[in-house]
Amino acid sequence: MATSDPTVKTAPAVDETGPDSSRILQTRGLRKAFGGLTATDDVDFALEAGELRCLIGPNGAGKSTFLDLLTGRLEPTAGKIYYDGADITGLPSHERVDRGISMKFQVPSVYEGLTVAGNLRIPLQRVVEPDAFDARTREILERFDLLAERETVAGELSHGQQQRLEIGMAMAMEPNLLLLDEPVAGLSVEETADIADLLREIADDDGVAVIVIEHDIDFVETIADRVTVLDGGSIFREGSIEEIRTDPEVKRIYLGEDR
Amino acid sequence: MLELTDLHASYGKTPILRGVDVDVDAGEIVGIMGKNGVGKTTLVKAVMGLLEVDDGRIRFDGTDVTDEPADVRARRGMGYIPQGRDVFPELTVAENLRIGETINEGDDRLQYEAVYDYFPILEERRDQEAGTMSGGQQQMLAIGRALVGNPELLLLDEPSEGVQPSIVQDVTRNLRRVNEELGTTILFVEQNLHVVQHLAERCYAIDKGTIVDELEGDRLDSREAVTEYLAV
Amino acid sequence: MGNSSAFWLGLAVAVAVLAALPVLFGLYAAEVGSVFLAYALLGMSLAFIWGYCGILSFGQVAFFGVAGYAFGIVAINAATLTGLTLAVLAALGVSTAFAAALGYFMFYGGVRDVYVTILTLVVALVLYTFMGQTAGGEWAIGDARLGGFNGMSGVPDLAIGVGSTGVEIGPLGHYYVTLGALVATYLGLRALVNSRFGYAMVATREDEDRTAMFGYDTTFVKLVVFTIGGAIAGLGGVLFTTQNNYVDPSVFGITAAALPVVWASVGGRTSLLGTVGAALAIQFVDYRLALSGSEWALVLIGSLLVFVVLVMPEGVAPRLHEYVLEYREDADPSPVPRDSSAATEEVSD
Amino acid sequence: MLELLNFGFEFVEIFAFIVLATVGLAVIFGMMGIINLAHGEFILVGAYATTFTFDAGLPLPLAMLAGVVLTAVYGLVLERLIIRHLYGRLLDSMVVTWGISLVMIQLTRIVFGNTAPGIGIPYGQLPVVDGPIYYLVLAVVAVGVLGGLYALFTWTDFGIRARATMQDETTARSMGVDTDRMYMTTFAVGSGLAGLAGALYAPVMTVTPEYGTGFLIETFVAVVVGGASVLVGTVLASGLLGTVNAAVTNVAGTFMGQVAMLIAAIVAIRLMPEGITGMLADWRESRGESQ
Repeated sequence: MATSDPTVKTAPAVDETGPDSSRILQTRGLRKAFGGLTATDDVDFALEAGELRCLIGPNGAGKSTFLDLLTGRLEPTAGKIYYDGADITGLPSHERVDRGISMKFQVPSVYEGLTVAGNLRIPLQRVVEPDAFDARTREILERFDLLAERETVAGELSHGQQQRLEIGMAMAMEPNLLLLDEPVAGLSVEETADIADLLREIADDDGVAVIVIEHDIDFVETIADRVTVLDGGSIFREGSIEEIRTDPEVKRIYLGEDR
Repeated sequence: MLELTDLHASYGKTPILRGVDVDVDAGEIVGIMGKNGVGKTTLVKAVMGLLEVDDGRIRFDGTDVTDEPADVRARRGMGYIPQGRDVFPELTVAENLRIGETINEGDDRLQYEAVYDYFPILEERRDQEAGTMSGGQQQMLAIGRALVGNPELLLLDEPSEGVQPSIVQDVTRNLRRVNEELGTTILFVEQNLHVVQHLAERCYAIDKGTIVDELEGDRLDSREAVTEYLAV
Repeated sequence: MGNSSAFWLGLAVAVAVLAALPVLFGLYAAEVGSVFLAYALLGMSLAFIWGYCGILSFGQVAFFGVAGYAFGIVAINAATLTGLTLAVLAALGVSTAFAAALGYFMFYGGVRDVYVTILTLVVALVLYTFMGQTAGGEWAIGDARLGGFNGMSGVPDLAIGVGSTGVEIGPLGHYYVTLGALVATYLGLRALVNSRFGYAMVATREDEDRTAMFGYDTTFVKLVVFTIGGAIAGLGGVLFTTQNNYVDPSVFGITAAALPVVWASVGGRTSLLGTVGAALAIQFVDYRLALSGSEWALVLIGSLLVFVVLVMPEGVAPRLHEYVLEYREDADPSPVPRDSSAATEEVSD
Repeated sequence: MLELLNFGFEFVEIFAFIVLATVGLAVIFGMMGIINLAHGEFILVGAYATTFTFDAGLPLPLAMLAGVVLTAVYGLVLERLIIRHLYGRLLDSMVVTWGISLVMIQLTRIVFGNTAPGIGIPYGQLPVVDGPIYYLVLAVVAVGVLGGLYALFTWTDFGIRARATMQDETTARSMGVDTDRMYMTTFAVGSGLAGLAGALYAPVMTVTPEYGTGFLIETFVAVVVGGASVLVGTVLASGLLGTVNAAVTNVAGTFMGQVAMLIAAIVAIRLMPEGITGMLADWRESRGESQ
């Protein structure tokens, strides 16, 4: 992961200090370069357990790359990722999943050919014993309001139902950290409100830390504890939704209200 | 010139458009604004013929084109600029532009001069592969490509998306010039306040798949009136 | 369907009818029937890997034929009870190892989709070319002459045993052994696809990347499935070769390679039984046409394939299944909720 | 020196064979995402048309032209009847075209029997190397075909529109390109090229109903190794496989040459799962990014 590129900012001091144990997730000097393009640049990010954080920023700000680094779909060029006190930087995706990081993709990617119950079984059989499938399936279906669709083939669900099913599948893994890429894209106002309630509940009642990438600032306002603004691959601002909304610099680069 | 009557369309089984009525006169610049996910892209695709409508009619230049495929509509004079630009990445700039020649078959005046005049970078980079250009340059190429065949109507799907503010301003200015100098009618969908206020002469607001308001003059110039319908 | 008592009853009746065939039509029918049943095993191996894990192999005959040759080589050299038993094991071992090696190269090499399909076909075609040029006397392993396009003849019958205790399996016995192998393989695969691993397979078929994000090692899943498919095809090949006492390069040829694809496509690749039914029906018609001196069998088979893929891409059995379900729903307006701890629809048969 | 000449001649022979056998399939695969398993039987159509028109008294070049044209027309008809239902269904397209292949082989056997009239290899033997002059003609034609395709896809309206359709059908359609017609024409061009291979090799290989099968291994291996980019992929794959094949053939005979080629192909695929062109694209991308 180290590179001979002299411009790389290495931070040996970081490695010595190690992770802060009160945080569920922490990144130190995280950097990802594709050839000459730096998509994520020296990001120090920290998240408390049970916190719901929104990531916003203009297109190309490096939001998706950052998420991919957390899930292990991409390897960082430099820097460290700590999860639950342990360094997970080099771990492959499936081992991170086993440790409790779960991800929902931008486009709903349920198994369209399987029933709703069949979809849930894929993550469930990774974490619970076969005799518990039924009970757990019912529990999740009730919670995500899909009980009536139990035997429906997922490809025939509405867009909103698919989004809920996919969040349900991610939650079936019993994660401690849930990563969501634009969970309300393409949803109606009512469906968006449902998802907002669900996410708040997941953070507050289940104590799961959640990171949400989102464009819809109204949605961000209804759910976020704190907001991180990315720009050009780096953290540009971080704060409460009020601080972010009124920050003139954020308006200039992203919200664009100043004209 | 373009008449949409009671248009219904769905994405899979989810209805997206639930009865849209829009009229555009020749030479106008009309905007359709709305937040994420209210049906803007679906509407443009339906007009272009890239998506089958469930119900309603589309009339273009006095002809009912509802059942015609996209390529026939393009040859009738619709120039389309897709969201996210969608230039042909492995074709050169010049080849991309050449594809646009098919638009508006009835009119054989090609607008290369105008295109190169508005976007000189396209002439400089004629032989570069389009996929290697920046987002803003690709946006210019997408507009240039649609313009080369001298379309009667330009259809734009969120021209500001993924483009930095300075280029958005440049694109907005050039679209106004296109309208003035070539007489091209323009219909666009947007959620960017700047583009809505600086480009549109008249603007529909869309929400939950229907037109909920129509703004002109002072109301279009008023920030408060417009932001009510935008995501910001 | 798939779990209902009606299904099991139907299956039992079908097996009983197949078991009664030699009694009704005599020994000759048993000999011909054995070949069809061996083909059905080959078809099932393809339906399993294609229908349940999305791996379309055009070269299942490679494992079928390799097992046949491997059995022949060992059996001709050691035509004792022990030798023949070892020959069966060797044949299954060779075809399984061959599938595992090919699968390892492909899946761990990142070869996907259509490239897998073409590669497997090319492997079969190269084996065809290779075996075709083994006519010379130097192409003999011990007493077993490969024989080029004339093939390897004098392959002994099936026999199982050690030393002097065991059974030599005659034509009638061979029929029942093959039928038993088919039924056992079906039940085994059924149990497999309804297990945890079965869900992992189906999930890999549906969306490999997504499944990896749930912590599954999808490359390994594909390798295992492909290897099992090769083993089943190999089993079919052994039973085929021991029935005919003969194997030649045409088992690797383009026409032979097409047949499993025809059976699975026509019968329905997501239905193991549909594929078996299609294999038996199509090969029976083919046989009758050949008997009557007609040359039109291949034309018919090819046209059937084109027709079915265009008109009902999922195959005949799944389509019939839908009709049955609709009929039942019409008959009974309050459908009984299915027991989901047992197989769900898409995984069971 | 003579050995080098022999190797060179062997290479030219095999390279020409792979190129001519592959381009038709590569055009249809690369441009349309259809893998035509009946490709060998399209070649067969070209060979039969050439053989029988030659036998009827047509001069050889004209008979070959007839082979090309008839195969193109045949492809056009098949495209309208069957293939057009299979766009975007790659695996189904392979299965269906395999069915077509079975039907064609057997129909040929029923209608024409197991043999066809022979055509002698024209132009006589080369002086130094042991081989017919005709093989050099084939090589010239192969290079000509590659050049012609390059010109067609780079300079003509048709070529540019076909490439645009290949990259993004929806956008091409919305720019006024009649993509249906692009597909139809491309399929006819690919079929015509298959017919050309059949016609050119009719004097060299014995024409039987299984004639097309003789082309399959080289063809599919080259397409897999080449990847989706028609021209670059075909040329590079043919060059690579031709070199390996010729070198081994020279030492150990035709069959071992084929085996060596297959091994080279498997190694190549192990190293570049997306084919040569996939690797080139990655390489270009990484270069582009580092600039």
